[in-house]
This record gives sequence, C-alpha cells and structure tokens, in this order.
Amino acid sequence: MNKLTRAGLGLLMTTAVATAQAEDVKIGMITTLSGGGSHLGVDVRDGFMLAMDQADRDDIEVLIQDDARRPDLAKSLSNEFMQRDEVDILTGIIWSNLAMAVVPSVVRQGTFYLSPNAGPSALAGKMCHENYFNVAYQNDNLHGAMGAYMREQGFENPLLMAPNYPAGTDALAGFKHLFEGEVADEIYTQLGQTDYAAEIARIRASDADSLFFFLPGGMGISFMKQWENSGVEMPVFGAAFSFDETIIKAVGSAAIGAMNTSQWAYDLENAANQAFVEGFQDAYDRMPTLYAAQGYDTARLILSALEKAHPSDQDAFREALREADFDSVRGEFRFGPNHHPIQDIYVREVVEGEDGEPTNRLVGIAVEDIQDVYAEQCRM
Amino acid sequence: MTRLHPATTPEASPSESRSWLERRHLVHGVLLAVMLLAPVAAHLMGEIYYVNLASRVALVAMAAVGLNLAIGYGGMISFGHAAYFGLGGYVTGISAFHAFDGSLVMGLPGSDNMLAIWLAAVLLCGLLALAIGAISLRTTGVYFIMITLAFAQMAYYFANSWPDYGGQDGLPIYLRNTLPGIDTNDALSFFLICFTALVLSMALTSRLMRSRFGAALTMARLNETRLATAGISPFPIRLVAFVISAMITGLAGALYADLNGFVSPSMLSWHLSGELMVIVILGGVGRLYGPLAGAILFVMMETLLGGLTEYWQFFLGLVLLGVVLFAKQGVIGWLAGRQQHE
Amino acid sequence: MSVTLLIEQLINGLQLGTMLFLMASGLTLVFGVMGLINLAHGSFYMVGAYVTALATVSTGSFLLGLVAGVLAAAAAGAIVELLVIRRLYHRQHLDQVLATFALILIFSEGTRWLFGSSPLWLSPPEALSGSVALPGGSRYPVYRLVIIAVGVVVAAGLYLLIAHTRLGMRIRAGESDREMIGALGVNIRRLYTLVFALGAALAGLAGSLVGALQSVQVGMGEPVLILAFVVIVIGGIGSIKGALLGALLVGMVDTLGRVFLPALFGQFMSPSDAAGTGTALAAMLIYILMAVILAFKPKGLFAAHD
Amino acid sequence: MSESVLSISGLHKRFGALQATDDVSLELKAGEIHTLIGPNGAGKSTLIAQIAGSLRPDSGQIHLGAHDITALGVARRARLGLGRSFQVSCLAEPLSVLRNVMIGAQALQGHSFRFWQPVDRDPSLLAPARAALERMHLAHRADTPVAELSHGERRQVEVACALVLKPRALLLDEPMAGLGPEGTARLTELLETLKHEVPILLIEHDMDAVFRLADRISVLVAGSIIAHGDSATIRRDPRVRDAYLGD
Repeated sequence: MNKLTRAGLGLLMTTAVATAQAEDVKIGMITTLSGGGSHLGVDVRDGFMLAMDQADRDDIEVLIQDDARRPDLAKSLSNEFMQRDEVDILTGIIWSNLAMAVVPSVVRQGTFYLSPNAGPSALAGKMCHENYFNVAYQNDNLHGAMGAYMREQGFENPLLMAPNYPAGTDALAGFKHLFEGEVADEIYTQLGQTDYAAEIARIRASDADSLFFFLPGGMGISFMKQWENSGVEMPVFGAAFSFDETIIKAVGSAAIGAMNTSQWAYDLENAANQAFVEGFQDAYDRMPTLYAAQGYDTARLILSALEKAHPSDQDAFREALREADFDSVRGEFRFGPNHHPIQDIYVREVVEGEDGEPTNRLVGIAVEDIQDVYAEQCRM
Repeated sequence: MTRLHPATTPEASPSESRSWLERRHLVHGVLLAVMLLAPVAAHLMGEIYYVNLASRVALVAMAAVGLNLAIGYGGMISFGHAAYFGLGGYVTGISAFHAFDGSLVMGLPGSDNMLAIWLAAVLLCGLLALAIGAISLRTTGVYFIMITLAFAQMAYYFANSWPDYGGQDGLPIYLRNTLPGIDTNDALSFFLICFTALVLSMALTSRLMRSRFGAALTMARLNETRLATAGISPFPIRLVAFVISAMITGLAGALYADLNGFVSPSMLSWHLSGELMVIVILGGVGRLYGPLAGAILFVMMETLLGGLTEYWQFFLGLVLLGVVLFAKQGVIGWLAGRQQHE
Repeated sequence: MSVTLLIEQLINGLQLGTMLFLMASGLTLVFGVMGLINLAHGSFYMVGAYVTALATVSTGSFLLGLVAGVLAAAAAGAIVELLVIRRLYHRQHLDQVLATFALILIFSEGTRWLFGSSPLWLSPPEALSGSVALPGGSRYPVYRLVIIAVGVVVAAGLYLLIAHTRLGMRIRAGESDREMIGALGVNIRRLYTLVFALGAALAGLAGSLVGALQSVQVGMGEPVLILAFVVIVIGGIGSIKGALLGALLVGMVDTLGRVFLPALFGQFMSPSDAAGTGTALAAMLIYILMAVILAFKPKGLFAAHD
Repeated sequence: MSESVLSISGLHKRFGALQATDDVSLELKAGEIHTLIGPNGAGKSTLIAQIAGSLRPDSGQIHLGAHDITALGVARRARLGLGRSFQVSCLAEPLSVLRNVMIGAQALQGHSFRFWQPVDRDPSLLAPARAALERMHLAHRADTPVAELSHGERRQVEVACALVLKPRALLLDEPMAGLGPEGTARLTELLETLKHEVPILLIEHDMDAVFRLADRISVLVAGSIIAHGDSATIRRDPRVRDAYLGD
C-alpha cells in the first residue's frame, strides 16, 4: 500500500528537543523489512544488531525504519532521520536504486553513509564522496569474479539475466568485463517480478551453453522454482545474491549443483567468522547469509572508528573509518581510495547438507584482492 | 453522467442560517490558523522536520482541492488525478535535472526558477487533462472511473519506461529550485510558498464556483438535461472544469517534488489517486474546506498512528469505511454543519 | 524468433488469460447483477492464496489446500457482503469506490499484521511439477497447463450455471432488471450474497493457483485487479462472454508485448534501456487498447448492461 | 395567418421494426397554439424529442424561422429560441427556483466561460429570471429550493425556465398533467395571452383545455398525423373518434 510518506511524531505535538550529550551517537538504519526482498534487510539488521549487542554500549542509539524497497519512501525516511532525529551515521539500504536516491544528498549534508550492501558503480566512480563508505563490495565485484571463473571453466556462450535497475546493469557489465568472451543474450527483468515464464521460454530458445543470473531475494526464489519445473537442461551460475542460504532453503533440491561467488562463506576459517556464525545462530537460530555478515562487519567498523573519534569531528572519524582497524569475518579487509573494499572473492557450490537441506560449501578462491574498475574515476 | 448529490441539501430557514454561518466561519478560521501557526511554532523551536510536514499537508490539501473541483463541484469521479500530480512533479524534476547539467530537453533549456517550472507544469497538466478529458468525458458512470484510471496507469508505465529520467528508480533533485528574492531552502519560507498556493487555489475554486462558469458546472452536475435545455451544452463546461482541476493538482505535484527532492513513478500510482479521493471524502466532498480538513486528518493519522503501529493503514481503512457508510458529510459537514450554498 | 518460442509464449498468454478470466468473471458478475464496482476483489485473490499456502503446509495435500483456499475466499466474500457491501447497493459509484478502497486497506494491512510482511513460498504438488513434451519438441511446465485446464473447466461450469440452472436464471434476471426480480419474490438478499461469494471464490481459486507458482505476499492481488478491470471494461461490464474474450485478449497482448517489444527495441537500444522501455510500453499497450475500445464503444464490446 | 415560425417536414424515425415517426409534417404559425393530441404510444414523445434535438431523426427537416436546426444539438436550438418543458419535470432539486431559471438567462448572454463576476448579485441575470417568475406568479417562491415545491409549482417553474430564453417557439409537453382544476385554469388563461408573444406547440390530454386553447389541432396515431384542423372539425372527424376519442 503506497503511503504518501511515513513519518514519526505528530504535526502538533512538538517533541521536547532531546539534548544530545557530546559523546552520544545516533545511527539511522533504513532497510527493506517487507515485501519480496525483505529477508535481505532482515539479515543486515540482525547482523548489525548482533555486533551492537555484543559491544553492549549505552551511548549508541540505533533507529530502524522499513523502506519496503520504495525509492520515494527511502528518500523521505532519510529526510526524517536527518531533520528530525539528526543522526550522525546512516546505513542499511539494500537496493542500489534506493541508494542512488538517498546517498548523494545525505553525504553532501555532512552525514556519514556506510553501505552494508548496495554498491552502485556511480557511487564508486564519478559520484564518490568522502563521507560515503561501502563495507560490502562494489556491485560488479562478485559478478566479475564469476565471469573470470566461468571463463576458466571453459564456458563460451553464457546467457545473462538480471533485473532492470542499477545493480542489475552493474552486474552484467561487471561479468562481461572479466569474462571477456561473447555472450548469447542479455535479458533484463522487472524489479520484483514473480512470473518468469516468458524469460524461461527465451532461454530455452537460445543456443547458450550456460546461464548466469543475478536475481536477489524473492525474485531468485520464484525464478529457480519455475526453472526447475521448466525442464531446461543448462548449468546455472550466479553471485551469492541468487544463492544465499534463505533462497536455497526455499528453492530446495533445484539449487543443488549451482556454483556462486561470494566475498564471504560461513565455513571461512578465521576466528571472527566462527564467533559471528555461532553468535548469529544462538541469537536467531538460523544460518547467516552474506547480508548478515555485511551488517555485522558494518557495525564492527563503526565501533572500531568510535574508539578513535566521534562523528562530530568529521575528519578524525573519517580517518578512523579509512583505517578499518577491525577483524572482518572475511579475514583480510581494507578500503581502496574510493572507500570501497579490496578483498578476495571465493567460489561456493550448493550441495546437500547433512540435514538434507541444500547449503553452500566453500570450493576455493575465484579472484584475489579484487578492486572495482571505477576507483580511478573517483576524485574525492 | 450519474447525478451526484454529494452533500447539497435544502437551505435552512433564515434564522437558523445566521448561527450556521458563524459556526462555518469559525471552523474555517480555526483550520487556517492551525495550518499557519503550527509550522511557525515548529520553526521557532528549530524543528524543521515539522515545518516540512506542514508543507506536505498544504500540498496534499492543494492536490485534493484540485480533485475536489472535479469530484465535488463537477460530479466527475476521476480515479486518475495522480497522472497530473506526477506530471507536475516530473516537470520540476526534469527541469532541475537539465538546469543542473545544462543539457536540453526537446530543445528547451532546463531551468531551476520555480516560476518557469510552475508555468510549465500548469500548462502541461492542462494539455494532458484536455486530451484525457476529451476522450473520458464521452463515457459515463463506471466507464468514466475506469478510463481515468487507465490513463493514469498509462502515465505510470510511461514514467517507468523513460530511462533518461531514472525510470523505476526515480529522479533525485539534488538542489531545491529557486525563487527570486526568497531563500527556498529555508523550510519556513518554502512552507509559506506552499500555504499561499493552497489558499490561492481555494480562493480560485470559491470564486470560480460563484461565477457563471460555476453556475453552469453546478447545473451540469445536478441535472445535465436541464443545463442543455437552458441553452448551455454540458461537455465543454465539464472539460474546462476537468482541465482547471488538473492544473491545480499538477501545480501541487510540482511543489511536492521540490519539497521531497525526489520524483518517482510512485507519484503517478493509482494508490495516490485513491489516497487523494480518501482525503476529499474524509474532509467532506464538495466543501471548500473539505480538502484542507481531510489532508490534516490524513497526515495526522499517518504520523500519530504511523508512530504507534506500522499497520496504521488498517485503522485508516476503518475510519474511511465509517465515514463513507455513516458520516457522508465528512469532517467539515460534521464540524461546520450541513452544506449551504457557498 | 523460433517457432517453439512463439508457441510457448502463446501458451503463456493463454495461461495469463485464463487466470484473468477467473478474476474478471467474478468482478463482472458482481457488477452485472448488483451494479457495484468492487475494488476489494483483489483481496479475495490474496485470501485464497494465503489460506491455500497454510492449509497445504498443515495438511500436506495441495488439493485440500486448494479447496480450503477457495472456501475461505467464498466465506470472506459472504461476510464482506453482509457487513459492508449490502449497504452500498443504492449508493453512488463514488461511495462504492471508496468503501471498497477502504476494504483493500483493511485486508492488506490485516494480512500483513497476521502473516508478517515477508512472502510465503509454496511449490506446486509433486504430481503437477516438472514439464511435459509439447508436439513441437519443446517442453512446457505441467502446472501451467493445469492452470489453463482449470480455467477452461471453470469457464464451462460458469457458462452452464448461468445458462441452465435456476440460480443462473435468477442471475440473468437480476442483470436485466434488479427491481423486477425483487417483486417476483426472489430472495434478493440471499441471491446477492451468493453471487458475491461466488465471485470471491473464483478470485480465491485464481490466487491459490498462482500462489503455488509465484509467491504469496501482501498486495499480490492489486496488479491483477487492475488488469481484471481492464478486461471487464473491454468486454463490456456485466457480460461473462465479454469477460472471457477480454481476458484472453489482454492475456495475449500483455504476454506477447512483454516478450516481443523489448526484442524489437533491442535492435537500436542498449539491452537495459530496451528492456525498460519495452516492458513498460507493453504494459501501456493494454491501457491504450482499452482507451481505444472505449473511445469507439463507450460501453465495451458486449455492453450487456449499463 | 402569418408565415410559420417552426416547420417540420417529412420527419421519419425508426427503432428496429417500430416506425415511431412516419412522414410527419406540421407547422407552428405566429400567434397560435397548435395542439398535438393522440393516444398513448402514438409517438408523441419521440416526435417532441426530435423537435427539441435530444433525438436525431432518420430523415426530414426541421426549421426554426430561417434556421435549419435539424442537425443542431439541444443547447444550440435553445439559444436560437426553442423553449421546451418536460412531461416529467426536470429541474435541479437542491437549487433554488431562481437559480434554476437564471441559467437560461445566462445562456442567452454569450458563453459561460466567465470565471470572475459572482452570479448571485448580477442584475443582468436576476432581472430576466425574476420577470419570468413574475409571469408565472411564482415570484414569492424565488428563493425556495425546487425540492420543496408542489407538483403544480414545478410545472410553472418549467414554463418559466422556457420563457427566460425569450423563445421564438415553445414546446409544452403535457403542462396540465397533475395540476388541480384551479392550476389548470390559471395556466390556460396564461397560455391564451402568451400565444400572442410566442407560438406554442402544446401536447396535452386534458381535452377541455385542448378544445378551449387550440387554434389548430393535429392528431397523431401510430407515428403519423391522421387528421388536422380547428377544434370543431377535429371534434366531428370520424377517423379521430374511433381511433382516439372512441365515445
């Protein structure tokens, strides 16, 4: 139900102006908690709050709002956070089109924005900004890594499919950049589409030798279920977004055998990751996805920076963020000049777990120390 | 054309009408005072968020004033007024976009001067309404409702498909447009612009309805055959009213885009058309101050209830159902007494 | 554009058409007999899908789930008719639009309150999953063929009911002259509740079938509702024959438009822009179709009843 | 008698198998009341609808003075001076009597796309409207909403609405229906004086009023005019008697 815009307290009831002590920090989280893409936002929020609870600090206040994957709603929520709550840091947005609507004006008004997921190419390149950090990846990274991997595996004529929004175009551009070969076709679907009959028919009619698709959240679930029933025989590849734990559980056996690239896997051997996975399962009794890992890392980055400086001192806090002096669940983690991560990308395979449910098993490294191609376009 | 008697009932006897008049003016005065003083108070307390909220109420009310001219005074149940609200918004967005990077739109330079934008928005919405009205007003009853909905959906999907202006992802307006001599970035100044636009739109509607055109439009609504038999053909009267109604809603949309700093196809969605109708009904259809009362009630419910429960629309549904089934007069009817000939 | 692709897309269009007919038939019936436009018709589609999803999980059988879904939608229809719709018959269209708009809010937010806002996933039953070979050598999902079959059976059943049963005779009489059948001693109130519940059941059936294929989430009924309105307006409000033709027409135009327009634009635009422009223009096609038909026949193709 | 004000020639209208208007021609001359009588179902209202413009004839011509108004709409014909009243009164119930009448005055004074001058204090509209009400002895009811009027008063308002158009021809569709004896008498007396200003084509069932008022009578049966002449000849005409009077 489209709401003109959602807002907090009433028109006539003016709140007593909260006198913020000097060291108090307010963090605003706008993420998707309803609709087809809700499990991504729920995981980012849960991962983020897990780190905050573990840190157990009473001087940090986290305000959370649901954007229902609507750009206009995300924009008005960000206005609300900045004008009414005067937050120091904003984070949480999952979808790149919402990030493009919100981030440019937020960072120009002196508020830090730490993206736990959306990494549109524009914000990594010419529209980069000193107050904008991306803790997850630049959208192309995971897709580019899969392009490189498929080239090595000898596939010559893949068919590419993604939703028609910034992250979708980034995904296929990133894939082609490192795949370097010819592609059978590029199919763009509607964001939030649930019926893929027409697309499956086009895939069946094409002469592709493999399918690479980027369909996060509910879109991935709908497609994979309809793909299984369509009887099309073709190896399937994607980035972790199309094969995160929640998707492969809902899709079931159809996902077995699919390969996907991710900058995180729950079976990565490092202390921080083991602590995170156990902590997440104890707190929420479900397996974390990469979104939860990204939410957790974003919170730990903020906590590490707060040790050194308060956001009101912008330069000092920015330096603290740049150092990224925290042990990430992905192991080694550092920022490039455009505040986007330089990190390893791993390959995972969907296999049948002990409990019969499909799960991702780490296979190996697809690309080491990948850096996005847009870094040199960024003038900070 | 279905004959709609929204809230017009026979005139009260002279003695009763004098007390009725005071009550009506009192209510109108209070509404305007609240609309003006609340944001000024919020401004003094440095709560710019509530000043912007008041601007939103004023603009939503103005959009509803436009719709009320069509539904309340003209008896034309348009289920597609979001098309004009959204078009107005996109005129602002596109003009600012081209002013920002200097490129041309169909040969015309973009401009970030609000006066130019408002003029363009009003003209374009008028033209769109002329085209849509010319076809839609040939149908009657349910078909009119459905065809206006269809045209708005066409506008919605067109906005979705236009890649240059962000399509589904919408179009951010990084810098609010300017007005000579006024700092439009100051929340209170922008509110005063919106408030003035609202009051002007209400004054225009009131003046319009007392003029010869208004007399003809009222007769077209109440008894189309009588109007034709008296020598005035109803179609052109309705079409002009439909165009003026769209212009007012379109101008509200243009200002709304500047308030939010963002335009997206959701400004054209049929939900918005529905919400504007809800505001007109809640306030009292065919009443001059209905849209203002309806907009205040709607936004108050959204902010107060929205703060308490995420499912505030459930209660909005119940309230709306109650008003439609039991309190046809709406808030104004309940507060200011039954309809008189305004 | 290979032949197999064309065949498969035509069947996809047919499947969307039958789905739209299930929705549109109820909508046009309610308007034809009671002269009432019901925006909340999409909510019964959603109710059917949710109840089917839950019942299938608890009983383990899709068939039982389906029956539960249809019955739940019919019950919801009857309750809504008794409490709200009954007061609207003699009100103007504005009141009907707003009252049923309010019902959308109540149903959507109520469902979100009860079932939360993330979608439920339900896969079609084992027997109906997988694909079957088509004569042309390509394969086609069994479940979608089942949906087409169910649609055809229901269409035939509806035709028989309207043409050859007592209830059907009353419905046709009600369509032509509402006051008259009241005078003839037909229990109008019961007939209206029955017709409304029947319409809701049809919508619930459509929702249940689609829910297993795609996803069950709040607001899933709304896009289909708008399409259903286009269908009944094109077909002529109140006419079942019009609803059937309108549904097939819109199903084909929408599906084929969504496939072939992007391919057409793909010749001279980037794939992403082509897809965006193509799909949106495809969506606009059906509204342009509707406006054109209304411009020439202001009462739709088979204007049985104003 | 002087030349015709309203002339209908060769009018045909068919609804499927039913020939509702079968080659009808008739004249309305200045200063006369031409009455049209006929049994129910004779096609009187179809004929009136074609003359007033709400129905398009299949063939035939209608002239108002020098103007060929066959293809014109209702509003255009009204402005050219064709006033009419309805068999079932057709007024804006919630509006006052005055407002119902004023709309006609407004139509005569050019287009209605005037957005500024308020109507309720505009003498150029109020004067003609009040004058028309005066003629119909309704001045005292000017500010009363039509909804509160008696049936008879509504008939009078309908005629006033036609008069305000300064008509050159008047179509009255059973104005006496539902009037009491006193109302009928008053209306009859008014029509007698009115006919010298504007000729009247009168459709009426009240035979006393018909025979008293009519200068000429045409009898319409099954869509065509079977007899035509003054009251005396019509009263004696055998065809009329068995087709219609039957006494």
